[in-house]
Amino acid sequence: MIQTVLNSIPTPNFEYALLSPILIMFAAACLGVLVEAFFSIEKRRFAHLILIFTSLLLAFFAVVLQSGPSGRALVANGTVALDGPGWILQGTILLVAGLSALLFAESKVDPLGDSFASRASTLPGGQEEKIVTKLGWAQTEIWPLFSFSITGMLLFVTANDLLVLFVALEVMSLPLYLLAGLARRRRLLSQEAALKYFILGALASAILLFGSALTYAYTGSLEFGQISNGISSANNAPGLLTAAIALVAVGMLFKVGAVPFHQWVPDVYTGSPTPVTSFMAGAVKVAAFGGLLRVFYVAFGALVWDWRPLIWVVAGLTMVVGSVIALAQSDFKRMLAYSSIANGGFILVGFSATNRPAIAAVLIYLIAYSFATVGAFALITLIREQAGESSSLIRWKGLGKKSPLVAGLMSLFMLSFAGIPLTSGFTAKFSVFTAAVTGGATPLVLIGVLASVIAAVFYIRVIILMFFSEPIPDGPFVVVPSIFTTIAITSSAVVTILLGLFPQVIIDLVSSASVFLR
Amino acid sequence: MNPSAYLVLSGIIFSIGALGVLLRRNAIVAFMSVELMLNAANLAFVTGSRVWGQLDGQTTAFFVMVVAAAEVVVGLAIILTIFRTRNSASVDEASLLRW
Amino acid sequence: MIATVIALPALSALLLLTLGKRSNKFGPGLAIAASTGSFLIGLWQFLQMAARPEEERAVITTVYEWLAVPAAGFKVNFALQLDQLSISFVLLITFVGTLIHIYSLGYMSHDENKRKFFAYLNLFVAAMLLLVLADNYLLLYVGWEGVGLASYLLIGFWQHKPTAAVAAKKAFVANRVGDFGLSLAIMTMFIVFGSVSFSDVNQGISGAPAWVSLTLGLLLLLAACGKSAQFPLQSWLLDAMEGPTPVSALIHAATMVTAGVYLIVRSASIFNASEIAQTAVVIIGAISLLMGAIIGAAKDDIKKSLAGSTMSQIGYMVLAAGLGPIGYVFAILHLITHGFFKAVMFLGAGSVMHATNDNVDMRRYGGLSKVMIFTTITFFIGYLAIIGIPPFAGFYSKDHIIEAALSHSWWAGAAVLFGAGLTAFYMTRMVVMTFVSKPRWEDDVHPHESPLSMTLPMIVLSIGAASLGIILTNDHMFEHWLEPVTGFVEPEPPFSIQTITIITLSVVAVGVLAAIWQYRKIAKVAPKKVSLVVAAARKDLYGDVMNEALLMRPGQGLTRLLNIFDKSVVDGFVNGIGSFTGGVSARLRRSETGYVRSYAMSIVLGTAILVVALLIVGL
Amino acid sequence: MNFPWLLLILLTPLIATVLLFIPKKYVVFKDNQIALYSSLITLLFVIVVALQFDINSNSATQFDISFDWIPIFGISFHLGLTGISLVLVGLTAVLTPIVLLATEHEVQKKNKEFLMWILLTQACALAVFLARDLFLFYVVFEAMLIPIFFLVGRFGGPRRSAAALKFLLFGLAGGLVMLAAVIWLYFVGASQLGRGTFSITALSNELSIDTWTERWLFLGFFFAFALKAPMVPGHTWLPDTAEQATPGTSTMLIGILDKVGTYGMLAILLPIFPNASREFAPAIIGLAVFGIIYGALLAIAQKDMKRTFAYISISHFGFIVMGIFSFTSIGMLGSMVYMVAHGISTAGLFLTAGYLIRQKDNSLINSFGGLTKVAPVMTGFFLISSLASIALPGMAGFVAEFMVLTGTFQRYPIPAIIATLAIILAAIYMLWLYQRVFTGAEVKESKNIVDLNKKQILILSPIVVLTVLFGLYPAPVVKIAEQAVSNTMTYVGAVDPQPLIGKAVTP
Repeated sequence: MIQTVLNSIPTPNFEYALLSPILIMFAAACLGVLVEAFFSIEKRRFAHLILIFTSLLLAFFAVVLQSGPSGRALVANGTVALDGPGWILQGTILLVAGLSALLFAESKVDPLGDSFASRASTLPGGQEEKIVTKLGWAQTEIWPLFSFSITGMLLFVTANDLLVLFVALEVMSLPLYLLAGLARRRRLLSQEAALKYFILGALASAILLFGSALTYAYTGSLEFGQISNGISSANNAPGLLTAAIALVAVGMLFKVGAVPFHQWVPDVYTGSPTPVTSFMAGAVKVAAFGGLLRVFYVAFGALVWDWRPLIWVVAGLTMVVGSVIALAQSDFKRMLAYSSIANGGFILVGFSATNRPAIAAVLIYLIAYSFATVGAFALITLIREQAGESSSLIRWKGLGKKSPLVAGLMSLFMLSFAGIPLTSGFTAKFSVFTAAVTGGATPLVLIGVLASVIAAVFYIRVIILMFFSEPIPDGPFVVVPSIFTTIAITSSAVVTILLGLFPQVIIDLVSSASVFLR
Repeated sequence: MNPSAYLVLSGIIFSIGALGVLLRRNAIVAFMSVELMLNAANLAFVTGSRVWGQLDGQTTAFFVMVVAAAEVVVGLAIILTIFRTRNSASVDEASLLRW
Repeated sequence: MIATVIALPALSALLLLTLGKRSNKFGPGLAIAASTGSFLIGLWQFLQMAARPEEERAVITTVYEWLAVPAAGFKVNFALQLDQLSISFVLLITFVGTLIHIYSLGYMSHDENKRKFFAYLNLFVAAMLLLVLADNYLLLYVGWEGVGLASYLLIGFWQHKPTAAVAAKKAFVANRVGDFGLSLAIMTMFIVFGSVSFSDVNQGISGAPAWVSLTLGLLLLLAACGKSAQFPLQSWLLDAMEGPTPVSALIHAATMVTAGVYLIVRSASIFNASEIAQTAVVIIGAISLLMGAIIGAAKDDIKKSLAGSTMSQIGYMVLAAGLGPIGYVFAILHLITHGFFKAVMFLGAGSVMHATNDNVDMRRYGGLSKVMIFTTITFFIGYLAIIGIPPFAGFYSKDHIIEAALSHSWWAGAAVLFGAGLTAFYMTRMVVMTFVSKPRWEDDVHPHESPLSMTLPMIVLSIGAASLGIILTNDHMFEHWLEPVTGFVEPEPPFSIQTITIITLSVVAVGVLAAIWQYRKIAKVAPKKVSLVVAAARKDLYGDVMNEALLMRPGQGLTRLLNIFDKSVVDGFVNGIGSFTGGVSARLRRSETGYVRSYAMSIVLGTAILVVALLIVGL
Repeated sequence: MNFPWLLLILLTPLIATVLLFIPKKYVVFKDNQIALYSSLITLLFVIVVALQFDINSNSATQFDISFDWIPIFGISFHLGLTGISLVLVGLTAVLTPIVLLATEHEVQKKNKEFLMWILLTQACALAVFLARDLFLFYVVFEAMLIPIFFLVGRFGGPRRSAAALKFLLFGLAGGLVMLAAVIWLYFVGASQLGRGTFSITALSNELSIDTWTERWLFLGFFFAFALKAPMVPGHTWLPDTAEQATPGTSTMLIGILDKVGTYGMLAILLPIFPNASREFAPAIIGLAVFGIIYGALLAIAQKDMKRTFAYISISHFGFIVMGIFSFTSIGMLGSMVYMVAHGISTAGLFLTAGYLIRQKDNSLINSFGGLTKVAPVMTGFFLISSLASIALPGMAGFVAEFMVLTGTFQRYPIPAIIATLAIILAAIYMLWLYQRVFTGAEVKESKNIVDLNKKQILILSPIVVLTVLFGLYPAPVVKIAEQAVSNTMTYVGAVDPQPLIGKAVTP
């Protein structure tokens, strides 16, 4: 009896090899938990470092080895799509997460240790906090959380099923909520950031989930391909479906930080420990846009004429509002947060083109932006005062005199954000605008141009402050980081320059892999 | 059966949840409202499952419950920390980060 | 070969300016040598030309291709045209120029920048020669502005005096107004004839529509007015007297200011083709000759009085040039004789100033004939020449112009006759005030005769002023000489020539007597209470006042206004965009309240809007 | 492929930049020497290329070298020489060593950095004139903002930051609008030709764009070029920048880089958008004429020398633009000569005045007076530069201005007449400035001004020599640019107007 029932259920076909990047990271996360359980507090950090970097490398190699044409398939019963964009997104996430991991690991820039609270449970400013800090303890739980989050991202960008998408979203987000609240310094702000991120994130994922439910109710399937079929077979889009699309869109747009769902971004970016911020601005952004692309191109592709105008509006709003508000910022991290919003807008411009070049353009933009942004955040960690990072812009005056190298690299990233040619930012903007023009979104390009000019102001202002002003007395100082941060910054800078000078490599790679499987 | 009634109900629950997030100051209550929204989605899933005669929707509801449980863990941890620091679970008090 | 005439002074100027102080010692000598060399070469060329038959006298030498745009059929050569007209000028310029170089040796002997002065003089000679030798209008323009530059530099030579610097600039700007006309004329020539050379324009003008000759005529007249200080661009000339006196003699009397006359005569074919343009020339000439004379009669500054006289005499030439073929030759003749007699008088004035500690006020002269015998005699010869007493040069040239003017119209004749009377009046006034009347010197003045280097040129020039008229008009030599270039038609005045001579001489006599009567007693300080005419004349007939009221003030206002406009409106617009965006930013920033519930609100509202919008789009 | 002369020209300053940062124990030369020698080597290469340049060749470009850059978009790293670019490359190659020499002591502390930016500026300028690929052109067009931005912001006057920002934003605004147009043009090309291309030659030869698209694209490009050139009313950045920047920077900026705007009009706008160019020409001529007079009037009203020079340049750029859009051979060639003449006279003005300004750290006109006596040589050089700037006949500026005016007059008499008024205004602004600074009574401030020394005289002499040389013999510029200009005329479909009567003189 049982045997027959079991036989009637087909054995799920599970492509372990192709899923190995996700599985590796998942395993790393689980092992990390075990490390927490079984290693003494002195050895934990070391073990975690070995574990995380090994797993990241392994996962990346798994991506590289399998991402060829033969490795493109719908796997796990069609719930995961390992296609060109999927592989590229996974690879990018792993690399960018790797850079963030280096920042997570950095413990030399702050005399008290790494960027995370020694014990998150201690009261900020309390006696206990002082003691654990003095003991030099570290909250090593960040590592498994980090690995879980990466696992979620890898799955999120390849999810071909609304349920998988939702689960991946949560796997990706829940650790982030925690990580956001773990800053060593300015813990009140950090905790507040975690709370805000959590409540709003939960709200957004609930909205996404409800949208998924309505989609399911309408199409009878959770799988993107079949949703698409279900939509095409209907004559017109009834209210149920349009509402579903809108709700799913909100869930995704929240993650990418599009206006008007962007308000969490500045607060969370500012409050979180800087390595976590870099992770959010880099890897999470890549993942969120990856998911957005797939859901809308594959599942809701048939209704492109319905949702595209809205994306236009959102994209325009995001670019303009992000750039305009950034103008008034006096805190560098917060400014970068708005910059991240504005950049999200530019990516949406490419996204709104809804053609093959658009996919490539979005991917190029994501790669260019994520590396540069991680580099910029990494540099923030080096510019310090007694109380921690010095992110008040006005205090950066004359930084170029104190450390031409740090200021110079920062300028490089700023120029890249501003889209000056010969940096990766220009390559990115060029591809996005090209895609948009090809896709008929020229008016959006004009708004993008306008926003770029506004955005240039605040990027350039940073350079002006650092190089054209005299240093203030008792201003911030620049610390020399360990090898970790050095590698992170160097790689970001190299990628930023190389993508600017020789964009061909990446464009070729991405263009050859810009088709979604459905 | 008429599935639209169930969907309408789930919509109403969802809206109540959303309003709860907007209106309630206490972080825990706000969080519970989010749970309500998730459950509204569950209702819609189950309705869809029934309409299409599949099990997928019902399975999904279980997944959602599990995820919700995980969310509770994380959420309570965060809220607890906040409460310990500020002696209050009001979301309005956490407004240092702005502009 | 002819190019060396220009090259000698040009190279000398270049050398003196680049070597700087190192050439202080030999500078003046070199400059004089260069100028003399030019004169000798010019003389040689003249003798060769005179030896050739009439139709082979004009020679064009192309030095090189200056500017060529084959696609547009545009070609201008650096080519020199040596013909009867230009050689006359070459001789005048180099001869008078050399003499004034020599004179300057004495006059400027104490100036620390003597070398620079000579360099500028050489530069002037070179530019002026280029002006008269060019075979096309564009190259002429180079010389035209070159002399303007030299004039600018020399007027402002004593630039530590603000007045000199201002005067120099004024002269240049006024000239540029004229250049505006010349530029447009050249451009018009190009679009009409496809060429700017004299010969092509001359050939083409006969077939051109009437507006061409009229336009060109008026534009060239404007150019001539600027350069020759004719109404309404006259006011710079009086200020130009700020320059050292040799400069006034050479540039602002004998040569440069007459370039306008040269231009008109050179463009004879254009003016011949347009009666309106010719009439305009005559009118301008008439106005200027009277204005200049009136101003000259009222000024107490000897140089300014002479400047007024120059303007007046050039008015004669311009008027003559406006008369057409009956006048061209006499315009040039008068130009040459004027070059001599006005130069001698300017040099005389310089000599007087030299003797009286650079005083220019004639009311503080008087009785100088007793102490400055050479100066007095040479000046007096110049005086007789300018008021037209036979057999001095001015008589011949001016009488011919009066004849020609009378044969043109009664009003032109009246103007020149009245002018002759005025000339007699103010020149007599000058002679009386300077040389004849009782001494009214300043206390520390001890007048003395100038050194030989100064008196010698005056003597030589006065010989010319006395004799050139007879020599050149003998047997209509000058008419025949120039006829192939300018054309010549015998004037047919309404009265006989004898009658005209008698009338002229009586008018002159009246002028002389009036002056003697008027200035039998001279106050040391100019009387305040004077007639309206004198008051106006002292103020240059309100030329400057008009310029200021009509051009300068509104111009200054306009530029100031524009500056404000540029800052506040144009740049303000740009900055306004900036501050507007900043303001919007500051406001939008407040939307980020920090309250998580308000964030949730915008998410929910956004969701609602999105749903509704999608529903609308979907419908 | 040809011998890569153009690559050598381009690489020399870049290599020198790298050499600057090699520790001194490995390099025999001092920083200044490295920069100077590299600029001289560049000049040498340019001369070699110029001597080999075939002025009669019908091919669009010479000395081409091309590498694939982003093949998927049809982008290549394509350098090529037209007559027009050769003239401007020559100008760049000549002015850079002069600027380097003249500014040798302009900055004491950050000398290495200064030299680096100057060399990078030169490299960008060379690249932009040599680029035959629109994408490459755009990239350099934008990239060259950066060196100047730093030159202004790092080495300028008290309000240099604001000036640098303004400069950069204007540049970016223009550049980004142009970027949109570049992309659109690419899209148009790709859909029409079936393959995407950025080759300027291909875009000019093969494309026929529909009317409205062409108009918009034209405006997009024109906006960028007009801001760069700068044309009124997009000019306000220039006075601010020039006022704050050091004289050397201003020379590089106004003397060379701003020519990119006018170069772009001549080499890109006209060939690629001939119809729109013809349509908009009257309006642009109007704008140019307005700029000529407006700039000249404002130059009169300025109180600061450097601002005056800036407004003078604005006026002069009006002339250049007017010549280009006259669509006559004379006008366009006149613009070419004008670019050279303006580059040289600007250098003369800024560098000579720079020697003065540096001594007092002050460029207000009123704070000087009667300098002739204390600094006669400086006075002389300044006067010559001034005269060159106001187009005194016999100087390069005259030939240029006359050609531009004549060319315009052939087609647009009224604008030409109005523009001619500028020769009067020019005399006023320049001589009045000269009068106030150099003549009159000595002001106390002027007492201890030191005159130019022998070395400085030597440095400035080439400027004077070139001005007079091109004034008396402009043929080198005209002959080199002639074929390229005639190609442009063909693109635009313009024919030189014939004289009213009589035939044109056949050469």
